[in-house]
This record gives sequence, structure tokens and C-alpha cells, in this order.
Amino acid sequence: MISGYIEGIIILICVNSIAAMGVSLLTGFTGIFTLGHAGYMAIGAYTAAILSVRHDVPWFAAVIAGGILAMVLAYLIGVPTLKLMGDYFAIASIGLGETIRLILENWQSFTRGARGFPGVTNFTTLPVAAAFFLGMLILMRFLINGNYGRAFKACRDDYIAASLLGFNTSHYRVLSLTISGFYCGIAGALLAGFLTYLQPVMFDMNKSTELTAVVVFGGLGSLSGSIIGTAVIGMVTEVFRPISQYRMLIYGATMVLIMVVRPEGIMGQYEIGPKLFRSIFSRKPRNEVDGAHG
Amino acid sequence: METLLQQVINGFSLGSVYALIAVGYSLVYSILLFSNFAHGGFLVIGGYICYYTLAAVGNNIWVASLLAFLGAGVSAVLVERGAYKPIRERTNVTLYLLIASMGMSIVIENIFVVTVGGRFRALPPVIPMTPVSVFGLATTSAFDILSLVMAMIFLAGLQVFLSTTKWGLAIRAASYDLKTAGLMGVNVNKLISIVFFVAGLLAAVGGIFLSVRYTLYPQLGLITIKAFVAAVIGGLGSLPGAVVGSLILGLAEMLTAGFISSQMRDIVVFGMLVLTLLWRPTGLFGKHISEKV
Amino acid sequence: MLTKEPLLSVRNLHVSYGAIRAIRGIDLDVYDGEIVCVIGANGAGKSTLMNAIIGNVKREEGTLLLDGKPLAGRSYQAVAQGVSLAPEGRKVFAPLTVHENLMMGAFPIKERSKIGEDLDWVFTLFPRLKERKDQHAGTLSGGEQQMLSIGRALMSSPRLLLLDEPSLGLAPIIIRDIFKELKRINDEGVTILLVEQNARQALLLSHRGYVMQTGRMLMEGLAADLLKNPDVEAAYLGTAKK
Amino acid sequence: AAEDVIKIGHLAALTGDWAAYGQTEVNSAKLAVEEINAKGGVLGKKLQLVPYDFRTRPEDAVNAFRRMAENDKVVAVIGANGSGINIATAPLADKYKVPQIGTVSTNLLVTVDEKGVLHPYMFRICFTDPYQGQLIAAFSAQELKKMTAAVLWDVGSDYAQGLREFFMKYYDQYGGKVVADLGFRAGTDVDFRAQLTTIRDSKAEVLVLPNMGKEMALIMKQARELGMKDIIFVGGDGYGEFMWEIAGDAMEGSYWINHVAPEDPAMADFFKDYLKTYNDECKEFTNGVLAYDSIYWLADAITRAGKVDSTAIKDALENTVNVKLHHATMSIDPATHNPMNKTGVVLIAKDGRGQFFTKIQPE
Amino acid sequence: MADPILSLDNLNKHFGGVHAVKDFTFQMERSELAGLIGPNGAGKTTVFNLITGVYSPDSGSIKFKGEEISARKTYEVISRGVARTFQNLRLFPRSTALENVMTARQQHFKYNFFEAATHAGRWAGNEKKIKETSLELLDRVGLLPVAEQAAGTLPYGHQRRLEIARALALQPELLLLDEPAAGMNPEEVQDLNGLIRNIHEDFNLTTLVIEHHMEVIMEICPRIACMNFGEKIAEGDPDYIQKHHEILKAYLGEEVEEC
Ligand SMILES: Nc1ncnc2c1ncn2[C@@H]1O[C@H](COP(=O)(O)OP(=O)(O)OP(=O)(O)O)[C@@H](O)[C@H]1O
Ligand SMILES: Nc1ncnc2c1ncn2[C@@H]1O[C@H](COP(=O)(O)OP(=O)(O)OP(=O)(O)O)[C@@H](O)[C@H]1O
Ligand SMILES: [Mg+2]
Ligand SMILES: [Mg+2]
Repeated sequence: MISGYIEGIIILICVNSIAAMGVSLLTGFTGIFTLGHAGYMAIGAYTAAILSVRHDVPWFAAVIAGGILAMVLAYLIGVPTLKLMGDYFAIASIGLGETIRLILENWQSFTRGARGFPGVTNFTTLPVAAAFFLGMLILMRFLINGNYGRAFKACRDDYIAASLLGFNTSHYRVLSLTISGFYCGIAGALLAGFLTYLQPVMFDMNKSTELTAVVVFGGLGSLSGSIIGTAVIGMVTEVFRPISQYRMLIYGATMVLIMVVRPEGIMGQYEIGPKLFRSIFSRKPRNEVDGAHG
Repeated sequence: METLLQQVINGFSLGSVYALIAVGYSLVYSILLFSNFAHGGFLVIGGYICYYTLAAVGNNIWVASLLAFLGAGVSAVLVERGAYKPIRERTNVTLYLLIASMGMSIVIENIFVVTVGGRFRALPPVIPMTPVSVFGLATTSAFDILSLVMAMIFLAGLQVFLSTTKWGLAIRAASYDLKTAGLMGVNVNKLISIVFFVAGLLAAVGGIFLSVRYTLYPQLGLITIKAFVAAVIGGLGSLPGAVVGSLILGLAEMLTAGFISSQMRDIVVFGMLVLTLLWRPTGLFGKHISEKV
Repeated sequence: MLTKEPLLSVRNLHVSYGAIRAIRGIDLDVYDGEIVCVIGANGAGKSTLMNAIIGNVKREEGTLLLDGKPLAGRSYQAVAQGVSLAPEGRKVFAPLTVHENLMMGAFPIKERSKIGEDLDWVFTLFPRLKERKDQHAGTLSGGEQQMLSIGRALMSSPRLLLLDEPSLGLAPIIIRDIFKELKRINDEGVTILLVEQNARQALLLSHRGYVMQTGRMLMEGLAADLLKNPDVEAAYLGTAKK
Repeated sequence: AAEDVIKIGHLAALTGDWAAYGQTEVNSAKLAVEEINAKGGVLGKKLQLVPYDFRTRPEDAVNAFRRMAENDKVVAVIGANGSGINIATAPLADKYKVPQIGTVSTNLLVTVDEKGVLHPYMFRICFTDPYQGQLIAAFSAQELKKMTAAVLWDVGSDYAQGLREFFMKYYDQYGGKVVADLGFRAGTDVDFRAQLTTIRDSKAEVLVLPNMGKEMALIMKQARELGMKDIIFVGGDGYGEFMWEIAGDAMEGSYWINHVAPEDPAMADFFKDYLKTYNDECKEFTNGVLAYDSIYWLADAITRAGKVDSTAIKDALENTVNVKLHHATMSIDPATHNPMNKTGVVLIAKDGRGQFFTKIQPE
Repeated sequence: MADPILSLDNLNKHFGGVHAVKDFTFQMERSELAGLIGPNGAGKTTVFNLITGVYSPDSGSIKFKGEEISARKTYEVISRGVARTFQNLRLFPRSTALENVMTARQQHFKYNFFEAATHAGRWAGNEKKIKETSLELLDRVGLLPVAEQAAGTLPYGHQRRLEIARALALQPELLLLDEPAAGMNPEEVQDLNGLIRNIHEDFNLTTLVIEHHMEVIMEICPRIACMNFGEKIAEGDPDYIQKHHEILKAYLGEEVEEC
């Protein structure tokens, strides 16, 4: 039997990985850089919490509802704002994420504001977290292998060329954001069930940054990379817990170091799977190609 | 009426502090095309150097700021050399730089947390804070006027440099394509170091002003987020844009907090950011050059 | 015409991209006052060779001498030593205007009067560029960008001018004009190393030629001889009517 | 070996925005542990402090708590300096049966859940939001006799939100009127002149500041710069001596409703030792004192329990009656696990430091 | 022309002061192979950009298969059966050659979101077909050996051919090739000629080629239009064009006179 401590770590990694998968789709596969996805986690978390605590909705339904609401919101936000490109969208997404948090803080009659929302039942046990993680992972892998995945990547690599191959690029950009919103919403809802207590600060910009960071140093365009990235960052903060003060220093240094040593991320664009092993053993050259700016 | 005037003055004063930061951030953006999140770190470095030098040499602001400028500038160059250069030499995906810069900002913040502690410190009032009355209707301080003037001086200086000298031209060329700029005989690494030095120096100016006006602590760099927003409103990479965006942002914040709702201040700020971008996707002064197919 | 010491001498050059060995031991000499052209199929490594000479890609191994002195390994130093490259694919600075692009080319030049003269010269060479002086380079047509790229390389008054497929995307009449102009530049003392797909015209213009294949030098010789060589003719000159 | 030490966990923010407070807490708790150990420890065993950072995030704190309880086998936990963290760890304290003492966690929900059910293993050493809110209201209305007040509070802080809510409630009961109720957000907001201009126009006599020290100091400084000469500042236990560095003379004449006064003679030794050990003054003294006394309280409870057993310790904590600590004499209400009848200490900022002004304890 | 598949009527396009395309009228019959030549900056690429909806014309009409498409978005034009290659290469450099082609090929094998997320229904069958036809196309342009190599690392000439394969994968009715022979040596140009001819015959494809290589245009295009300063200055068969005085002067130069 694993200890509750390890169990807690694994649950958190599962939950954060789900959010990271969403961001990976958006940033890694579609090339849209976000710094506000903690906002969608917040929506999922508060929806699930409020539904299950105040309206006695069964937790599973509440989690799905959290995902769906985050998804709808992502769609509504995406349609106008995804016209923005590159860092403009990124900085605007900081604003969107912070605005969601601000509303949660100010709408005290509904969310109890900064004092937090307590009393959620502890439904995110290890089996639940693991099951969601696996289910969401399979869903995402399936989605990425095939037409949709290629379409997203085409939009990422060269959106002009993509539209000249007949892709409605804005459609795919919005679709990508919508799906990633769903993933983050689910992750947020599960987090609510794990912590049993929510506070708006949990979904601040640091959280958003962390989500994007794990995706980037897992490797842009690698789903397994995002998960490995999440695990690495989760482990770094746990392993160095005894030297508490230096922990964040190490955390930051790790981020820099991974980028400097392997700018293409831990996994590059490779996935863990038969293909990777084949390419390792056949020693086919793996060379990096420069993408466009941004 | 008096209240409005006061709020407008408050807004300009806040905006001018943002401007000092936004110009440096925009300068780095204009050459490497990425948002340097470590910019806030340089600001903190400048602030602490100034603080400790003031303590060591007695309140001599000239010596202290000189050291702070140098220190922050050199740290910026070192950060570029150590963390960014290896990345940009291997790839031109700017996202990697951005993540490295986020990591760097956490590192810098926590270096101060572990060495000097998280405590809030205040610089002695080395910059005059004497209240200045505006026609007897509102008050501002010498400090505010000074920070606005400083922002303008740096803006003008940089603008002249960028638009009239060949190094300025080289910066603009390098911002588009580092490799090809090298083919023109530009020592790109040196150029980037210079840019980072200037940006670090500017950050230190902002850091000193912020620490005097507000207070100094390891997380002070957080305020740069607002300056980023200002720079984006003005148009990334455009220095006049950074200043105008900052003033607009400062005004908007103060007027919202004063007349609409203090709680909604940030919502209005971010709402304005999004609306500006929807109206002009590259900010007020950002150039949009449509790509030719 | 040939002096004993080559202006540029390349010995045993190796270049790789990761595991791809693009150049595997190349020797090449360019004498002062010469026009030398390198021909070869797609992927032979011609562009890599040009980039390696000017230090735009890392040389793995090999000695490069310019006028007997080691040629610096970084592009900006090589430019200072008097080498200049019009790269493959134009690489103009899209957000800068045509005029600013040309001024970038003149970056290593100190005297203002010289810059002005060169600018006039480039403008007479490519009148179209003068018309479009203030247009953003990114919006120029393909051929106009090619002219700009060549003009920009000329602005640094190099001793050794490297041209990577200068005829790419240019109208026949412009190609003819450019080749004529290259001849004239050469007569004025600029040494030229040229990579061309348009092999026949290039050889007609050049004194000597090299033939590259998958990272190695296959042949070298006087241009006139190469033109007559049946192997070269079959492989690189095509059966284009003449 | 391992049997000979008693491990006590300490959740403290050592990084992030609250790092200054957290670092002082750990330093102070360590001091208490060393003092107790020097006197022979507890039940013949030495105490050992296990401090963990929580990055100011509940999800990190939860992991830290599990690690303390499972891997380090602590018998009790003190901290964290933030109510939200304690609310998140409360179910764990109950689950692992490891008592936790909140140092400055004033939110009601730390010890009882929202249905009023007690968390059997959660305690606190400080008073609660409603009580402190009432103290501020009583002091403003009854001592200062000022009946118009403005509140300027950090919307993002649970502490500020709670204090403001209860202040408003009681001030109203005492017949006062809140003429301006304005918010801000710590972190990115450092400029409060917009709100202050509104407050100036509202003609409030008192400005209530239920916030952390940095923001309160900046607010006071900027208010004086805006020419608000007469308004009286009243704040809570966010007060720290470092605020003088920031606000300078603007501090003069402000009042602070606190747990303890820095010149409390009972604390003098502690402050002296702190300065000696860390070569630094204990400027976040509220956190310092409460963390320090939490250890002493815990030591006392362990002694009374007579064995190193978490449940016994919890019972002993629950049965705390008139236990003499340094800053106060503690009695715990078994129904709520809140300290009973803690008197508030009112400090007045004068001559460059916070000085004892009066004690209040409304009925 | 009886029933033109493409009909451009009095097109105009300005960029600031530049009148890039001026009263341009041109038609193509189904299955025709035509060439478009003209000096640099004449407006040829702009015509392609207008047809594909990258720019919208200031005035004039563009009819494709009888339908007015001048106000359509790019992807809508493409989905009606137009494909093009680019003068400046626009491949997806990080994806393999095969993936590049598959990305285009999939436009004809759609499946819905649900099928994509579960790999149920049409997914497997379609994926297989997409891959098979893509490999065939790669084979056709001679890139089968490098199918798994990242497109950005291929030599220039290969990248050009990959672009053609990718455009063909769209199974267009109208194919627009913008300087397909740029960067190729004469030998390769000959291969390219064969390739274009084959494609044209096998798929019965209407093809419009922009080229500066006369050995391409003159050999494969029965009809050639020539532009200068945005205007069409001549249109006719290769012989006519080669003798056209204005074209000789503005475009070909005397060299052609000699031959
Ligand atoms: N950035 C790169 N990364 C990996 N491989 C590369 C890169 N650039 C070139 N190559 C490889 O190096 C070899 C030589 O390429 P190079 O571009 O020098 O050929 P070239 O002779 O100029 O061809 P072309 O006539 O098509 O321009 C080719 O196999 C190419 O795939
Ligand atoms: N987006 C734009 N903004 C401004 N001018 C433009 C733009 N696009 C094209 N032009 C101008 O329009 C003219 C026609 O350009 P176009 O690219 O169509 O020429 P082209 O005939 O394809 O030439 P080439 O053979 O050199 O490729 C050129 O002079 C070019 O500078
Ligand atoms: Mg080449
Ligand atoms: Mg063209």
C-alpha cells in the first residue's frame, strides 16, 4: 500500500496533467500561447464545488458540468480574442485569467470571495484521479492522431499555408481553445474534490504560468512530454521540500536549465511509444528545424 | 471637478512609473521578440543594490544609483548570456526564451528571499517627495513630475538612437532576423548585450523609483505585469507606444478606482486591454506588416 | 591573371547538421580577381559551403584562409574581413524599407560618401529598387527581393562576394543584366564565388568551376572545359536548346 | 534515538508574498524549541521542529501536511500563517489525528466547518475575525468616538475580507456609519491614491485598514501625501514595526488592535533573544510571538498529556484552562477551540514605534 | 471561350501607390495548361493571391466554375477545388514530408469529431486511405525515400517538389504553380516538365504556371499570357510570344532573339 503522502502527490500530478494536456493541445499542437488557463480551472472548480455542495448534484455530474462550463466560456472568449496573435494573445490571456479570478473574488454572495469555498466532499481519490487521467489521455491521443491533430499542427506551423490548404484556421484555433478549456475545467473540478476547499488565489497567474511551463519543457507538440513535465515539476517541489526556502530557487533554476540544456523540451516533439523506440534503435538522425518566430 | 483633476494627476503619476518599466520591456521585445518576464527581476536587483549602497555610503543617491544602474545592467547582460543566448543560438522559437525568462524571474526573486529575506524595506526619501500643488486644486509631488520627466528623457533618447543611428537600424534588422543581421557584419551578440544592458539600466531606474515611492521586497517585480499590459496596449516593440500605453493605463486605473469601482479596477484594465487589441490587434502604435505570400 | 596565393583557400572542410553530414572534406581555391562557380544537384551542399565560408554555420573541421590569414568563424568578423554573402532565399529584412535594407548592407562601411556612391550604383543597377525605396521589403515581389538581396550584399564593398543562386526567381532579362553586371564588378576587382543552378550561363561567366556531389567535390577545372565535358553536360547543363 | 525526540511540524510561507511573516514565525518557533530543549525538553525528550514551506498555495500545504504526518511522524503541527491554508488542512488533521494550532488564522472556519461542526484536531492561538472586527468597531466608536469610517481592504485576502465584514457589522451596531467601502488587490496594486481621493471626499473621520502591513503602510503614506491630515488610521494585527520604514511619519497617531504589544514586558526577553540569535529585530512581531507561544502551549499540553500521543495532546489542548503563556493566559473553549476572552491590545504608533495604548474587551 | 472554368474579369489591385494588377482579364478552359509570364513585379503572384482569396480585388470579378469567388475567404476558395504552390516556400517545416502531404490529403476524407476522439467509425479506413494516396503522390514526385524526413531539412529543390505533391493531394480542379522550377538545374527542370505534363494528363487538371524559366513555359504551355506593370500585354501560343516585340524588350532580352 502506498502512503497517503505519495498518494496525494500522485493525485495532484494526475489532476495537473489533465490541465497540462489541455494546454499542450493549445500551445504545443496549435501554437497558441496562453498565460491564463488557471482561469478555466477555476471555473471548473467552482462550478463543481457549488453544484455539489449547494445543489446536491452527484460529484461525477458536477465534475462534467465544471468541464462543460469552462468549455463554453472558452468558446465565448475564444471567438473574439483568438484573432490576436502571438504575445498579444498571451498578454490578453493573462487579463482574461485574472478577470475570472477577480470576479470570483468580488462575487462574494455566490463564491464567498477570498475567504474561500469550503465543504466540498473529498471525491477525488486515487482511483478517480487515475481513471480520469487515463480517460482524458486516451481521448486526447486519439484526437491528435489523425485529421484534427494534423489540422492543429498546420495552423501552428504556418497559418497562411494552412488556410491555403483549405483549413478554416480560426475555426481550428477556437476549437483548440474550447477543448483545452474543457480539460482545464475537469482538472479544476477534480482539484476541488481533492482539496475540499477552494480559494481564488489558487488560480492565480503563477498557476497559469506553471501550466504553460510544464508543456514547454515537456516538449511542444508532445503529449507525453507534457505529462513528464508535470511530473518533473511536481517532483522537484516535493523532493526539495526539506530545504523549503531554497525550493522555489531550485524550481526556477530547473525551468531555466531545462530550456538551456534542451530548448526543444524533454521529449522534443516525440511521444513515448513504439515510434520513439524505433527511432532510438535505428539511430536515425534527429535534427531540429527552426520554426518561425513566436 | 477637483476630484477629477486629482484623479487625472494620480493617473499620470502612476502611468509614468509604468512607463519607466514598459520602455525597457518593449526595448527587449523589439529585438528578441519575446516578453522578458525577468525584467521585473532586474528592477528588484537595481532596487536592492541602491538600498544597500545607500546604507553603506550614507545617503548619496548619485553613487547608489550609478551602482544600481551598473549592477542591474550587468545582471541583465549575464542573464542574457547565461540563459537566453544558448537558447536563441539553437532555435528561434521565442516561446522557449519566454519560459526561461519566467524561470529566471523566479530565480532572481528567490535569491533575494533566501539571502536578504522577504521583508519589506523602504529606501530613504532620496528622491524629493515635496508636495506640489497644482493651481491649488490638486496635489502631486516633485517625485511624480521627476518620474514622468525621466520616462520622457529615456524615451526620447532611445527613440533618437533607434531611428537615426546605424546601430539602431541594426537593432531593428536583428529583431527580424538575427542570422542575416550577422551576415551584414553586425556583431549580434554584442548588440544584444548592449540592448540588455540598457534595458537593465532602465529597469534599475524603475526599481529605484518604485522602491522610493512604494517599498522594496523580492516580489516587487510583480508590478511589471501591469507595465507589460501597458506596453501591449501601446503596441509591442514600440517605445512611444509603451509610454502612451502606460499613461493610458495609469489614467484608466485611477479613474476606474475613483469613479466606477475600486474592486473592478483590474477588470476594467484588462477589459480595456482586450478591447484595444480587438480594435487594433497590434496595439495603438504597433506596426502590422501583412505578410506577403 | 592568376596570382600564386589564392584569395580564399578552403582545405578539408567538414560540416554537419546533427547526423546529416552535409560537407565531407572539401578543398576549394578562389584566386584574386576570379569568378568561380559551384554547380551541383539539389542537396549537394552548395549552400552549406557558402554558409560555412562566411561563418553562418559552424565548421566542424577544416582550415579557411583569406589572403593567407585565417578566416574568422563568425559571420560578422568575416564581413569585416571583406567577405559578403547574398544568401539563398533572399532573406531580406521584411519590416525594413528597401532603403534601410541597403543601409544595413553598408553596415561595415564608415565613410558616408562611400555609402552614398554605392547606393547610387545599386540604384542604377536595379532601377526598380529606387522606385520602391520606401516600400517594406517584405511586400516586394519575389524578383524585387532578389535584386534587393544582391544589392545589399554589394553595399558592403566586399573583396570576395558570395552569391547563392542569384538568378533565382528573376526574369530572363534581369538575369542577363545581372550577369553582365557581375562581370563588370569583377573587372573592377571584386572576386566572386557563385552558386548557380543556371549552370550554363554561370559557367559562361566564370573563369573556373567546381562540381559538387553529396558533400564532396567531384570535379574542378576551367569553366570552358567544364562546359565541354560530356559528363557535366549530361548531368548539369541539361539539353536546353542553345 | 528517534524515540527521544518529539517532532513538531510547522507550516510556514517561506517563499512568495508572505515570506517575511513566515520566516519570522519559523525563527521564533525555533527559538522556543531551543529554550525548551535547553531546559531539558518535554517529558525528558527533545523537541524538534519540522518546518515546511507551502508556496502560499493550499494544494502545496496539503502535501506538506501529509508528509509531516506520514513520513516525519510529527505529533502536532503549528501554523500556517493564512486561514485558507488551515481550512484546507483541517480535514487532514482530523484524518491523521494530528492536532494543528493556527498561529494567525483568524477565520472562524478554521476550527469549525460551515455547518458548525467542530474540527476536533484544529486549534488556534489567536482571536477570531468576528472578535477582532468587533474590537476595531468598539475602539473606533466607543474609545475614539468617531462615528464615520471608511474601509479600504484587500479583496484578494481572506483575512481582510473577514475583518472588514465583521467590522462593518459591529460598527453599525455601535451606531457608526461606514461612508466609504473600497477595495484593492495586493500584489499588483501599490498605488491607492484613487481610492484615497474618494475617501478624502467622503469626509470619513476614521480609516479602517484590515490588511497586511505593506499595503497599510503605503496607504497611510499616500493618504498623508494627498493632504489627508486629520483622518485617523485604525488597523488590525497586520501591524509590524517594518511599516515605519515605509510610511515614516505617516504612522504617527495610528491605532492598532493587536494580540500583543511589542513592549509587553513579558515578551522583552523573547525580543532580546531574537535580536541576539538572528542579528535582526523581530519586526513581524505578532507572528513571532504567536508562533513562539504556540510552541510553549504545545509543550505544556504534551506535559499535561503525559505521553507523546497525538490524541492525548489534542485532549490536553482542548482542556487548556488558564495556562500561562508569555503573551497571554490561555483558556480554550472546547466547543469552538477558540481562545476565550482574549483581550485585545491597542497600540498607538508614536515616536517611531508601536506603544501600548490600552486593552479592550467588549462584552 | 465556351465554358471557362476560371474567368478573371477586369481585376484591379492597388497597394498604396502601386497599381499591382490593372484591368486584368483572363480565362481558362477546363483541362487547359497555360503559362503566365512577365517581368519581376509585374503582378503575377498578386493574380494568384487574388484568385485564392489572400487579397480581395479592388474591383473586378473572379468566377470559378461559374461562381463568383472574389469575396470568399481563402479556405472557402480552396475547398471549391483550387490549389497552389508558393513562390516563397511554405511547407510545415517541423512535420515530415509525408505528414505535409497527408495534411492536404485529409481534406477529402473527413470524419467527425466523435470519430476522431474515439477512433471509431470512419477513422481507421480514412486514415489508411489518406496515407496510401499520400505515399503514392510522394512517389510520383520522387520523394518517397525521404517521406519520413522533416520537411524543413530537405534541400530546396526537394521542398519545391514536395509543395507540388501537397497541392496535388488536395485533388484540385485548378492548380496554380508559382515558379515551380525556381532553384532547379536544367536537368531537374526537364524532370519537372515531365511531371507537370503527366499530372496534367493523368488528372485532367486545369493548370496555370508562373515561370521565369523559358524552357518550362515554352515547352509545356500551349497558351501563354504575359503581364507587365499589372497589365496583360499579350496572350498567345509560344511562337507568338517569343516574337512579340514588347515582350522581347521588357522580358526576354535579346538573347532569345539570337536563337
Ligand atoms: N538546417 C538544416 N538542418 C538539417 N539538415 C540540413 C539543414 N540545411 C541543409 N541540410 C541538409 O544538408 C544537405 C545539403 O544542403 P544544402 O542546402 O547545402 O544543399 P544545396 O546544394 O544548396 O541544395 P539546393 O540546390 O537545393 O539549394 C542536404 O541534405 C540538406 O537536407
Ligand atoms: N502586400 C503588398 N504591399 C505592397 N506592395 C505589394 C504587396 N504585394 C505586392 N506588392 C507589389 O506589387 C507588385 C506586384 O507584385 P507580385 O508579387 O505580384 O509580382 P510578380 O509578378 O509575382 O513578380 P516576381 O516575378 O518577381 O515574383 C510588386 O511591385 C510588389 O512590390
Ligand atoms: Mg542551396
Ligand atoms: Mg511572384
